[in-house]
Amino acid sequence: MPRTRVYEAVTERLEILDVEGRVDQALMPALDAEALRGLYRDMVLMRNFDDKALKLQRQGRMGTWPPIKGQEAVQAGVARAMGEHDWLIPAFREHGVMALRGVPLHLIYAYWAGDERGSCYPEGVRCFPVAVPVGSQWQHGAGVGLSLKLSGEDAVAVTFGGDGSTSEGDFHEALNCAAVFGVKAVFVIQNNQWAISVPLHQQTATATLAQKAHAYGMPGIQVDGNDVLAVYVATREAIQRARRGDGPTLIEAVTYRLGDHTTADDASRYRPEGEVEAWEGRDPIQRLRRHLEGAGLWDESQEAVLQEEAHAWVESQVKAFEEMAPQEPEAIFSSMYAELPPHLVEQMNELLAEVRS
Amino acid sequence: MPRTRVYEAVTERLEILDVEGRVDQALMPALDAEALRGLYRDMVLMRNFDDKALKLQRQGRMGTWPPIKGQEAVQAGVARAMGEHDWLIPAFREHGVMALRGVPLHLIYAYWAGDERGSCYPEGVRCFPVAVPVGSQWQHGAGVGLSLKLSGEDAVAVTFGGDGSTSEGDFHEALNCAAVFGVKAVFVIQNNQWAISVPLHQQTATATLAQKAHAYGMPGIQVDGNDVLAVYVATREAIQRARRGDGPTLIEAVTYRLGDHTTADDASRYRPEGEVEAWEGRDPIQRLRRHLEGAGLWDESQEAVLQEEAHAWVESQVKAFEEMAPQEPEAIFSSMYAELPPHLVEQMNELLAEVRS
Amino acid sequence: MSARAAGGRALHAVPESTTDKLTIAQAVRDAMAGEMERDERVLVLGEDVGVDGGVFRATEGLIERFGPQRVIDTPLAESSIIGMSIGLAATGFRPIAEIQFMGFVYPAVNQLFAHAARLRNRTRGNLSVPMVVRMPYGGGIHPPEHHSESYEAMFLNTPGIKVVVPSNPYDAKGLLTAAIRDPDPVLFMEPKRIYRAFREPVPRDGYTVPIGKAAIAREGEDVSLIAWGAMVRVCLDAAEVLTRSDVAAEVVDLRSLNPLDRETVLASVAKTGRAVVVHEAPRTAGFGAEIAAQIGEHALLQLEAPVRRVAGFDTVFPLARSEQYYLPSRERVIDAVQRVLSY
Amino acid sequence: MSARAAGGRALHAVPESTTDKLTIAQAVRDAMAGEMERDERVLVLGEDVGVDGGVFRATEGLIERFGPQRVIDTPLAESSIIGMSIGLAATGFRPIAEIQFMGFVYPAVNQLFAHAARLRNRTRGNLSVPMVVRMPYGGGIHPPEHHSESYEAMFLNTPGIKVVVPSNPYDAKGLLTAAIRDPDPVLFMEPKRIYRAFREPVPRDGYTVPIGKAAIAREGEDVSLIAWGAMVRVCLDAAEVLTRSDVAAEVVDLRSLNPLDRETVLASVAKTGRAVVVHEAPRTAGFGAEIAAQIGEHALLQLEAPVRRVAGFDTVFPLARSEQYYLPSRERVIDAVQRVLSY
Ligand SMILES: Cc1ncc(C[n+]2csc(CCOP(=O)(O)OP(=O)(O)O)c2C)c(N)n1
Ligand SMILES: Cc1ncc(C[n+]2csc(CCOP(=O)(O)OP(=O)(O)O)c2C)c(N)n1
Ligand SMILES: [Mg+2]
Ligand SMILES: [Mg+2]
Repeated sequence: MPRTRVYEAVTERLEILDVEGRVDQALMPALDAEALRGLYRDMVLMRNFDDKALKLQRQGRMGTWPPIKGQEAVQAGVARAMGEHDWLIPAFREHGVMALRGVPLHLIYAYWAGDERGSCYPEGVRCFPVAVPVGSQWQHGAGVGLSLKLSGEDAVAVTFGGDGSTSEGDFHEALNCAAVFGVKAVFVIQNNQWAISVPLHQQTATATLAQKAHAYGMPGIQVDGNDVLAVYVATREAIQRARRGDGPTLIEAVTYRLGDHTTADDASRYRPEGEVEAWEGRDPIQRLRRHLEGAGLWDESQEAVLQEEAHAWVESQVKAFEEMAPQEPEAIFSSMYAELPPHLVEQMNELLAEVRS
Repeated sequence: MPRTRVYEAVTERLEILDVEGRVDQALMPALDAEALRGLYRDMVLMRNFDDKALKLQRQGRMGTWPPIKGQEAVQAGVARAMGEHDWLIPAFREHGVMALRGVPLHLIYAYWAGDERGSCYPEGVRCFPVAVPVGSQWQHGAGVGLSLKLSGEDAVAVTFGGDGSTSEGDFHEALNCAAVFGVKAVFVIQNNQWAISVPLHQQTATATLAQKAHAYGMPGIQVDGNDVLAVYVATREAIQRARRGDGPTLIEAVTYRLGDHTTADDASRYRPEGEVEAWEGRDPIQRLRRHLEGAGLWDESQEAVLQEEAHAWVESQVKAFEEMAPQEPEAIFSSMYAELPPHLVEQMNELLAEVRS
Repeated sequence: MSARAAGGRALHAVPESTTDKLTIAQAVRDAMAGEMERDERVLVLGEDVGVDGGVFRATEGLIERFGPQRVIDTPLAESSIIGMSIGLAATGFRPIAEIQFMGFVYPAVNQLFAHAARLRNRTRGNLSVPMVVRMPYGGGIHPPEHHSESYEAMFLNTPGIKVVVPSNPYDAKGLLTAAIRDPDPVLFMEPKRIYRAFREPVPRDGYTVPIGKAAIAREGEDVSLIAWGAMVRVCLDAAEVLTRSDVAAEVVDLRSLNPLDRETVLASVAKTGRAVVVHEAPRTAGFGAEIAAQIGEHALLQLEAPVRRVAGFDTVFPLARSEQYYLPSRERVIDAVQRVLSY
Repeated sequence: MSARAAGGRALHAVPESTTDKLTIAQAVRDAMAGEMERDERVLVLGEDVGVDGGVFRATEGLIERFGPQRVIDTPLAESSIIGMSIGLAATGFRPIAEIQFMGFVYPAVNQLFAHAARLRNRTRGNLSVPMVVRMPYGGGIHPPEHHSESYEAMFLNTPGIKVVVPSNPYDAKGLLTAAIRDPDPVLFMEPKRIYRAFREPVPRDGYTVPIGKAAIAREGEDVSLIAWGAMVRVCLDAAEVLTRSDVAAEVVDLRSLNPLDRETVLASVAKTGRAVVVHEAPRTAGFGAEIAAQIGEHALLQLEAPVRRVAGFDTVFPLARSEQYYLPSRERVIDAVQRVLSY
């Protein structure tokens, strides 16, 4: 047996809802009209609060904001496939899924406006704070997944990251360990084609990101990330697998960042002409709306009500955010350790003396 | 097209010389009798100098030594497939290939005895020093490969690492970058089944290490690492590919560490009964000897001459190593920077005053 | 007065009958075993900590006693060891992570500094990382490259991780127990050079040595020797020799580098008027600088001589055959004492 | 005397006609372009350094001028950026690696410290790493988390990498040019807060500002303010205000942290008898401790007051809305000066 095959596997791509709003009936999940409208609503709310953040930023009322426009389907699809007790471990472009998992929007705003209290979530919200160091969160996802496996809790850890984050060593280590330990985790790549100015083909020489799962001995699947139904189905399957104790899964959701990297970026410097327009044609929200309308589940008046509701909700959250009293100066010290050590007491008193003088 | 294949992964294994010494004629490389005897000689020399190092260590004449016993075929096969100007980037268990690439054995001994001069190789020896931090050297291999691509030099970078090192983030980053940049490099994993006490199946959940290449979009191949001919053929192919500018290759050589991890280790604490014995039966040296003898290319008297030669060479190298005058105390300072900064001059003088007093 | 009578241990005196004579390595293991017994959330993970019992045998027997669910051999990935521990700690476990040598902690510093040190602050207390990171550090055992380093300074300029270093078996068990029970991440540095250098009585039951309190390892009036870990013994040796020239050196064993027990340091210097700080890490920007700076800041007028530092040189830690040129020795400490005395 | 006349720049005075008025960011770019022109072994690599021209535009235009073979957008992998640069540098290139923010250097410290800093020593001079690592550092721009950090202390306790920090456009170009020509690895820290805060005349031709030499940014007799990077301007501002109370502060701009120009520091303190060290990094075990320790060691009897440190607190660098509580300000420097004067 001189030249033999020692490994054979394939990577698949899942699509259910096409750009015209048509669905593949064979793969269509059993979601009733309410659930389908719910997914649409989720995405519309995201689009609204994201737009609002950009406006606030231009007005000097918000810090640097990484927009999620175009990526709503990944976030709604994953969030709605998650169970009540599942943990979410986000990167930094997951405001949508965070909001759906119970992080109050006004806290999300507060965080990006530069207030640490924005990462102090209400009791019961099982979500890690934003992770800015790219790729670092994959490890936490593996760790939470291991924790859930060891504790026997009926919950799964769902971790997000971008296409760029797959180049970091942490991605590799985390997925390798997750597979070795068979942890209860799902890893979701939001492949939005860009890592700031670096396009996917300069990030990796592979045809897909999903195929990286072959390096870990875990299942990997690519989904159309602008197809909320495909995202939902693939995530649900992966979560069920993890819940059963059959180990982790890697999901690559192919989508597109319609906006700039952040409000500090100007994507027109590096993007090829026409690319954004082409992806606007694949907008995840319009796609589901076409489907709902085609099925007689949605109309203009419902749309108007939803937009109104979205607007009101976002405004109320802006208000809640802007009404937060500023943090006290001592807040920079008070959560450093469970108990403040003497040198920090001293430094805090220095600061307070200065602030009060 | 709802559920489609977007990637098909196949990984192959190459074997040419079996345990009985039979070769697959179709795959047999065009090596003449001299070359075949040369490979055998290479391996015998390695076995000898490795044994000697263990003896020296027991006598207190050597520091911690990581033995290469059992892994001689990988090292001879790769070394002999390399071209004159190719770079070698070793991990820390590559004394064999280093010696074949021109690093004087007495320097290898000196390094492991704790003398930095052991990493100062003669002019023209294109070899990085030993890299102790596991996995870190993969990055250097990618960088040297990029260097050779950019300079247009007709040379390739060959980097080694162990099975354990594939779990480090650096492995991933290096291979990913190497593939993106299409560098002139070959990456060789010496899969000796163990990373100190951790067996392969606790290191990764994959069936092979070669399949990790699918995560990078580069070719990957597994070879029987105790089959010097398979190693030679696979490496030569990979080096040719890189030389042509067609990018890097990952080679997994499946072998076994017959000795302890290092002289500071006691492998009997963690290895299953019978495993070492089973692998002794697959000894890479005996295998080639059987083949040579079968082909009438080797006999007892040649063996006796070779053993004699090996012994003499090793003893002469031990002598050269032991006759090195100790380093001067100032040597700990003198290579820190191209030019010694004032604070180091001051510290050096402090030390010299102390030593001389 | 005996070299130890005035030390921290006197405070924790226990009846002889309940003690075992243990090395530091054994005391470390004993602390882990005791806490794993007491609290099932406590886990051990790292490279070779399971079947092999750790390359220094510090986890020997634990996997047999607590099983592979609680004593976990990880893949060879330091960033994962810490990163996964963060996930474990934030969701209810109390991981004790081992980094095989401090020289191999670099791949893990992103997880340690960007996350473990910050999670409590980042979430304003919502999530926290009750984790211990054990690592052998320091020179003196003639090993290969990267096996002798002391990287504490970078941990001390990075707020959020407590740093403790025992110098004897009693403190090893007590400090490690305290670290495991601590609600925040603690770096536990183990002076590998004295892992099995000597045995001392260590109480069988669990006890803590409080984090943040130095000990006076030996009393003296003429000069304060300030050190931690393996260097405490070097200082004690020097102090012993110095008695021959009628010099009474006081040895301050910091035990905890963050938080630092400034009070004890300053009290000693107030008494002696002279200080020598001793550490293995390179001199420049080592933690000795901080000690010297604080003494200068708070005790300037009490100083009879400049604070001297006996430290590693600003070079790479040499390979085995030149190690003796690098490491602070008893003689260097004595020489420094003589200089501050003759200033 | 003007705030700058006594500074390093006076030494490098050039005819007006050959200068451009540049910001620090432009001066950085100018240095790279000039050296790439002069030496084809010089390469630039990092995240977003190519088409985007760098997130701070410090590499703008370079890819157009020198092509993608010499201005290389890398995958998002800091350890690779440094690790590959080591391979490039050891085999004949002179890479200038960019780490997008100093807050993201952690994944690269293994390559920096275990390899780049050691290769020359490890091979007794056989291989070396002529590499520059550029990174924006420091606070003041109200960015997201991890974008404001100053991690110099860990580089300074790790021998083998030179560390330089310019405080103005002239030094930025001259120090970076010196760094690129240096045969050893150099960390080049860029004070992002003043990247485009002001313009100054910068010679069009290549020139070097020697690594290892501090500058007196302002002369004075009453107190020495010792700083680097963006804090030099804070000190200059404070010095200006202090003239109103008839205090003449001298401002020492270290420019190079390794090697440190101890002579210039000590000469200044010998003159003034009082010193305040100012830096952004956390106070404990920051490089200010080393400066204070060295002053204490070599100038104890000249000190009229303890050396004070104005530094970041020992906390995580706060998010934007609390940043002002953290960063050393002109007022804090003035307050410290008043304390050392009234000691
Ligand atoms: C370790 C690290 N390096 C660099 C950065 C700066 N940075 C922030 S986001 C980003 C690109 C991330 O790309 P990707 O992972 O695809 O996520 P996306 O922004 O597209 O959501 C970079 C380089 C960082 N935050 N962390
Ligand atoms: C970063 C790092 N972590 C830990 C170690 C300690 N260590 C030395 S060799 C080794 C195992 C290496 O296993 P493998 O890569 O399979 O190589 P082998 O020893 O089998 O040749 C370990 C854990 C190290 N040298 N570097
Ligand atoms: Mg992206
Ligand atoms: Mg191995």
